Amino acid sequence: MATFLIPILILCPLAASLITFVSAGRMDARGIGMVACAGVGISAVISIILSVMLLSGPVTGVLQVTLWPWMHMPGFSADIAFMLDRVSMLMILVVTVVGLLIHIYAASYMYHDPGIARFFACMTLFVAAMLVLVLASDLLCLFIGWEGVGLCSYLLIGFWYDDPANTVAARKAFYMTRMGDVALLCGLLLLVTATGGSLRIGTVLAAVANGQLAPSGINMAALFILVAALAKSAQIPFQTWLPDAMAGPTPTSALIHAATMVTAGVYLIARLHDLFAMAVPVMALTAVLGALTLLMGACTALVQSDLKRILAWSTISQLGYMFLALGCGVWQAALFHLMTHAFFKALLFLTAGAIIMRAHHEQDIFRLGGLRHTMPGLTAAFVAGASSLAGLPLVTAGFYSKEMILSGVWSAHFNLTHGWTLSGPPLWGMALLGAFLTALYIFRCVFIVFCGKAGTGAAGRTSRLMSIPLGCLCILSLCGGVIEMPDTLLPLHLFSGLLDPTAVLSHTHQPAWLVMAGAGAPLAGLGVAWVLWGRSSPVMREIPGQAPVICPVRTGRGMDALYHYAFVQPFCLLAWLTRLDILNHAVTGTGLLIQTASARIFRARADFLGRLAIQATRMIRWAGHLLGLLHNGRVRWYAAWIAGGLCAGLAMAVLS
Amino acid sequence: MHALALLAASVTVVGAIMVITRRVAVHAVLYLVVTLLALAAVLVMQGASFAAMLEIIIYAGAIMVLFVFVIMMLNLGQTDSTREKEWLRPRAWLGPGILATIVCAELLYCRRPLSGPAPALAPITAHDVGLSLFGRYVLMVELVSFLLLAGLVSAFYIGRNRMGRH
Amino acid sequence: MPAFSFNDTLLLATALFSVGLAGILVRRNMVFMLMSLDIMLNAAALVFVGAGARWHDATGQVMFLLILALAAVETAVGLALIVCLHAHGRPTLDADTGNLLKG
Amino acid sequence: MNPLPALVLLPLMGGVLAWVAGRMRAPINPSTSWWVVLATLSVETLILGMVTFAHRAHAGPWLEHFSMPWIPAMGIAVRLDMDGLSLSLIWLSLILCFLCVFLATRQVTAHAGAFHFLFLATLAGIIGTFLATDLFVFFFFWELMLVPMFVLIAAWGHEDRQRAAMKFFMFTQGSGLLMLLSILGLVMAHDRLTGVLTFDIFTLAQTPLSPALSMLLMLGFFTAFAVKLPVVPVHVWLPDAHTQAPTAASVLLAGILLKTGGYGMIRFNVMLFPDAASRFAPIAMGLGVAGILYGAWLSCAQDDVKRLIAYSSISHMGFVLLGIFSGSAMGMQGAIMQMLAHGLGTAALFVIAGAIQDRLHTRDMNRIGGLWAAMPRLSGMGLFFAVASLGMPGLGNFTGEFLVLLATWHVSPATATLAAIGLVPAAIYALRMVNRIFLAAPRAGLPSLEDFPVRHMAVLGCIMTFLIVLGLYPQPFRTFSVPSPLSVTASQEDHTP
Repeated sequence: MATFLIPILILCPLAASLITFVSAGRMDARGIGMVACAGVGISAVISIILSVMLLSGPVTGVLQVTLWPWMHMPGFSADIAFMLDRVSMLMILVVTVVGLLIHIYAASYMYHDPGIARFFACMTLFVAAMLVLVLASDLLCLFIGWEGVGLCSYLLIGFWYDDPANTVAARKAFYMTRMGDVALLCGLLLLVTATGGSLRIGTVLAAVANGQLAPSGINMAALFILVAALAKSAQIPFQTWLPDAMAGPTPTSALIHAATMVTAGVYLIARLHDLFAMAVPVMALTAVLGALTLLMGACTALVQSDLKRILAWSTISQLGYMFLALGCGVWQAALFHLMTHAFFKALLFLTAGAIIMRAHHEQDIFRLGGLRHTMPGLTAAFVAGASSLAGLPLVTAGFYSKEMILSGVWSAHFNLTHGWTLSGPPLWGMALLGAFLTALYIFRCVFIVFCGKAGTGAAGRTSRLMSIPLGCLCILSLCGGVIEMPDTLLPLHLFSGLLDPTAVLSHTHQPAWLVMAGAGAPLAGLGVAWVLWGRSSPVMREIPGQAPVICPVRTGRGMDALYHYAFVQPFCLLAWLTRLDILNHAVTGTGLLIQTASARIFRARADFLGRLAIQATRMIRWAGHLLGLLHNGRVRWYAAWIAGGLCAGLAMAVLS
Repeated sequence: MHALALLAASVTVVGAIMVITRRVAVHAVLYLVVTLLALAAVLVMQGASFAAMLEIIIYAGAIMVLFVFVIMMLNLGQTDSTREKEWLRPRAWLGPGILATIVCAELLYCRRPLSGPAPALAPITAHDVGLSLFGRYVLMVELVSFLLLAGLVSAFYIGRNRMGRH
Repeated sequence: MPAFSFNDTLLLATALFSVGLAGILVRRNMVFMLMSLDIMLNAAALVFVGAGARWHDATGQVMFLLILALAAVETAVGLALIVCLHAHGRPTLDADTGNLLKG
Repeated sequence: MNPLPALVLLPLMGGVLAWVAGRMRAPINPSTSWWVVLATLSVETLILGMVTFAHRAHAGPWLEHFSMPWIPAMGIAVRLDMDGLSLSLIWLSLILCFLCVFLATRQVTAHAGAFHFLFLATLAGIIGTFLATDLFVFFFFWELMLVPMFVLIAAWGHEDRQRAAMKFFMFTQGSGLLMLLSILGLVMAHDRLTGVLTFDIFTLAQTPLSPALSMLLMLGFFTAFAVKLPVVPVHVWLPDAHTQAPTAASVLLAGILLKTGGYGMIRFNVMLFPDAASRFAPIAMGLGVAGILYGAWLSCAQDDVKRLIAYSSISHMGFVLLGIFSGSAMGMQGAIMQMLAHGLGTAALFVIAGAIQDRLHTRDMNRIGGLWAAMPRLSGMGLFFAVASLGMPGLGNFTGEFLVLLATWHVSPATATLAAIGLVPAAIYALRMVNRIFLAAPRAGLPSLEDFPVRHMAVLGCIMTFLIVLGLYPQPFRTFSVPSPLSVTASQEDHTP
C-alpha cells in the first residue's frame, strides 16, 4: 500500500504540473486552478492516510520504497528511493496541507493573470520537488528535489518577467542557492567517498556512528551541508536573496517562505542531526550564525516600510531561530517551530497579499492605514498571524515552539577545541532579545497598517476562495502549538513524542523564570510597539529615514551592496573584459606575431635573401630556357631526341 | 653470299645514301626508285617474290609516281637547289652523322649471330601469304582498310581545302 | 646455303635504317624527309621479310604488306600536306619554320 | 551479411543520391533531396536497430566485427568493430541527424542537394570514426568528416564564415597531422619490435613500449583529440565555427563531432596507452578543470546566443576530459553519459538558436528580447534545455557530471571541488540566456513570429524524453555503453564463439 501511495503522492502534483503546462492557452483559468488544487489536494489526502498508517505502526517504523536503481556501479550505488519516517511525515503534512491552502488561495488570487497556467505549473512542480526532497531516502535523490525547488523558485520569483528587476531577483535567488548546492554536492561527494559508495541516509548515519569517517571528515561534510542549508534558508551570509524574492506573486512568497524552499535547509540538518551531533564546531557555528541572523533579520524588519519585505525579513529571523535550535541540538524544537512558522507565515503572507490586492497594489505600510475599518476580517487574520509570530503567550502556536527553542538553547553547551567553550545562556539572551524585537516590528506593522488614519482606499471584497484558507490557517496558527508545552506549564510532549518517542525532551531542571522571561519578552515588545506606534498620538510615526545607519538597513541593501561591489561587479567586469576570449586572442595574436616577425626578418635580410632569390630566379630561368629549347617545335629536333633516346636505351641494354 | 646478293645490297645502301645527299628532288626520287628496285631484288633472293612484286608495283611504281607528281606541282627550280646546297653544309652533317653512326653501331653490336643450322630456303608463295592474310590476320586487313580510308579522306580533305581557297 | 642469311639481312636493314635516320635529321626540306622516312620503313619491312624467310613463316610478308599500306598512307597524307603548305606561302618547305603553332 | 560497412557506406550513397536529386534540372519537388536524406537515415536506423537488437552469436564484449584487406603490403585493412560505446554514439549521431533533418536542413534552399550530400558525408565520416579499429582507416575517416564540415561552414555559414571555417580547418587538420605522426610512430615501433607491419589496434595495443616513447605517441593522439574535444588552450576554433556554421552544421559539430574527440580519448589514449595516460592524468585533469571554469566563465560574458552555447560546450567537455582521465571506470562512464547528454541537450539548444535566427535574423541577445509571449513552445523548450545544460539533477547532464565528480573526488577532492564550482557559472550563463531571450519583456517592434509547429515539438519532445531518461534511469545506457577492452579482440571471438 505504502509503496504504491508514496509515488502517487509525488506524482499527483507532478501530473498537475504537466497538465497545466501543456494545456496553456487551451484551458480556462478556473480549470487550471482546479487541476492544480486537485493535484495538491490528492497528495494532501494521501499524506494524511500515510501519516495514519505510519502512526498506527510500530514506533520506529519506517515506510521504505525503492522505485528503481538510479546509478549502480562498482564503488557507487544510488536509487530513486523514498522513505517515510516521522520527520518526513511531518514535512509532507506541512508541505501538502499548507501548500493546498496556498493553492486554493492562489486559484482566486491569480484568476485574472494571463500566465496562470505557467504559474500553476511551477507551483505544483514546486510542491512535487519539495515532496521529493523530504521523502528521499537517498541523499542524491534528495538533491533532485533540492535543485528542483531552486529552479521552481527561480521561475516563480521571475514570474512577471516583463520587469527586469523581477528576473534579476529571480536569478539572484538561484545563484545564491546554487552556491549552496555546489557545497552540498561536495558534501555528498565527501560522504559517498567515506561511506564506500552509498548515499542512503541510513547508511551514511550508520557510517558516521561507526566511526568510518574521520572527525575532520565529519566536520568538513557537516560544514559543506551547513553551507548548503544556509544558502537555501537564506541565513547569514546568504540572506540577501530572500527579500528580493518578494518580486514574485504573493502566493509564491507564501509557498517559498512557509512550506517549501527555505525550510529545506532546516529539514536537511534535522534529517542529518546525527552527523551534526558529531561535529561540535559546526554545531556551534550553526547556532551562532542562527542567533546572528535572527537578530539581524529582526533589526532590519524593524525599519522596513514595505509590508512584504517586513514579512520576508521576519522569515529570515524566524529561520535564524530554527538554526539556533539546530545548532543547539534540539532539532525537534526546530521542526516544531518550522511547522508553526509555516502556519503563521503562510497566514501572514496570504493576508498581506489580500490586503495589497484590495489596496490597489500598495505595499508601503505608511500609505496604508486604518484598514481595520474597511477590512475587519483580514485585520483579524493578520493580527492572529502577527501574534503567533510574536509568540504571545498561551494563545498562539508560536509561543510554544519558541519556548521550546529557548529552553533548548539555555541548556546547550559546546566544547570547542583548545579549551574554548560556548554555553547556552548568551545565545539564549540573543534569542530573547530577538523575541522582543519580533513582537516590536510585527506590531509596529500591525498598528501602522490597521490603526491610525485611513490611507489608500480599499476596494472590493476578499473572495470566499481566498478567505477559506485564511480561516484554516488562522486556526492552525493559533491552536497548532498546544501539542507541545513547556514542563513548567504542563508536561505535554505530543510533538517530540511523535518525532522520536525514545528521546522526549524534558527540561525539568530549568528554572521557571525562563518560561516567564520567554513569555514576557513578546508582551514587552507589544507594549513598546503600542507606545511608539499604536496610540492615537504616536510617539514616532516613522523612524527618520535619512539617518545614515538606518538608510542602508532599510533598503536591506547593506550586504547586497557589499556583495555587489565585492563579487558581482568584479565578476561582471572581468567577464566583460575577457568576453572575447583572451586565449583566442593569444593564439590569433601569436599567428599575427609570427607573420609580422617573418616579414621583419625578411626585410632585414633583404640584401642577402634578395640576392639569393635573384640568383635562384636566374638559375631557374636559365634551366627553364634550357628545357624550353627542347620544345622548340622543330620536327627534326624531336626526331633527334627520339634517336638520342634510342641510343641511350640501347646503350643501357647493351651495357647492362 | 652470292655476288649478286652483294651487288643488290650495296646498290641499296649506296642508293639510299644518294637519296639523302641529293640537292635536286627529282634526282633523289630516281635514286630512291633504284634503291627500292635493288631492295626488291634482295627480297627475291630471300624467297619472298610476292613481297618483291609488291615492292616494285606499289612502292617503286605507285608511291614514287606520287612523289614525282608532287615535285612537279611544286615547281622546284634553281633557287631551291641552291638553298638546298646552303642547308647541306658539312657542319649540318656532323650531329646527325654521329647520331646515326652511334645508332648503327649499337644495332650492329646488339645483333647476335644466330647459331644453329639455317633451314633450307623455301619460297613463301603468294598462296601462303594469302591464306595467312585472310585467315589469322583478317581483322588486321580490315584495320588496314580503315587506315587507308582515313588516309584517303584526309588527303582528299587537305587537297580539297586548297582548291576551295583558290 | 641461302643467298641471304638472316644476319646479312639484319646488317643491311641496320645500314638502311641508319641512313634513313641521318637523312631525317639532316634534311630540312620536307620532301627529302619523307623520302628518308620511306627508307627507314623499308628497312623495317626488310627485317620482317628476312625473319619470315628464316623461320619460314608467312607472317613476315603479312607484316610487309601492312607496312606497305602504312607507307602509302603516310606518303599520301604527307605529300598532300606539303602541297598544301607550299600553296599557303611556305615555298621553302622548311620543316624548321613550322614551330610557331600557327597555321 | 555484415552490417558495419553498410552503416558507413549508406550515408555516402544516400548523399550522392541526394546530390543527384538536387541537381536534377526540373525537380519534381524542391525538397526531393530532403526526402532522400530522410529515407537514408531511416534505413540507417533500421540497420542499426537490427544490430542493436539482433541475437549475438558470441558472448564477448564486441558486438560486431568486419575485416577486409585493403593494402595488405602495409598491413592496412578495413577493420570495423562495434562495441557498446560506438553503438551508443552512433545512435546519438542518428538521433541528432534526425533532429537536424526535421528542424534545420529543410530551410536550406540554396544548393540543397550539395548541402545534404555534405551533411551525409560528414555523418559517414563520423560513423566510420566510431567504428574503425584500424588506425589507418580511423585516420581516413577522421579526415573524411573534416572536409565536408569545412565546406558546410564555408559555404552555408553566416557573415564571417570564411575565417571561421579556415580556423576550424587549420586547427583540426594540424592536430590531425600530429596524430598521423603518432600513428606512424606506433606502427613503426611495433614493426621494429615484432617485425609485423600492421595498423590493427588490437595488435598494436600489445606493443611493449618504453615509457618515454609511449608518452610521446600518446601526446600526439591527445593533441588531435584535445583539439576536437576541445580542451582549453586549443578550443579557439570552436566558438567561431559553432557561431558561423549553419544550424545543421552547428548541431553536428556540437552534438557529434566533439564526441569523436572524447571517443578517441577513451579508445586511443586511455586504452591504447594505459600507462602513459595514467602518468599524464594529472595534467589532463587540470586541463579539464580549466576548461570547465574557463568555458563557463566566458559563456557568462557572451551576447551572441550561439557563442554562449559554444562556450558552454567547452565547459561541459571539460567534464568529459576530467572523467576520462580520472582513471576509474566510474569516471569513464560519467564521461560517456556526459557526452550523450551534452550531445542531445546542446544540439537542441543550437536548433532553437537557429530557429530564432531564422525568424529574427539576429543572434544578439540584446536585440532578441522576450519571446515567451510570442513563442511559448519554443521558449518552453529553450528553458528546458537551458536548465538541462546547467546540470539540473534528474536530467542527463547531471548524471554525467556527478559520476565524473565522484570519480575525481576519489583522486583529488580539491580538483573535484574546483570542477563543482564550475556549476555556479553554469547557472549564470544558462539563466542569463533564459532571461535575455525567453523570459523577458518583448522587444518593441517584434515581427509576428511563427511558433514551433507540433511536429517540431514532437521531435524536440523525444530529445527531452531521452534527456529525462538519461537523468533518471541511466542504468541501461550505462551498462550498454561500456567501452570494450582492447585486450579482447573481436576477431578472436569470431574464431572461438
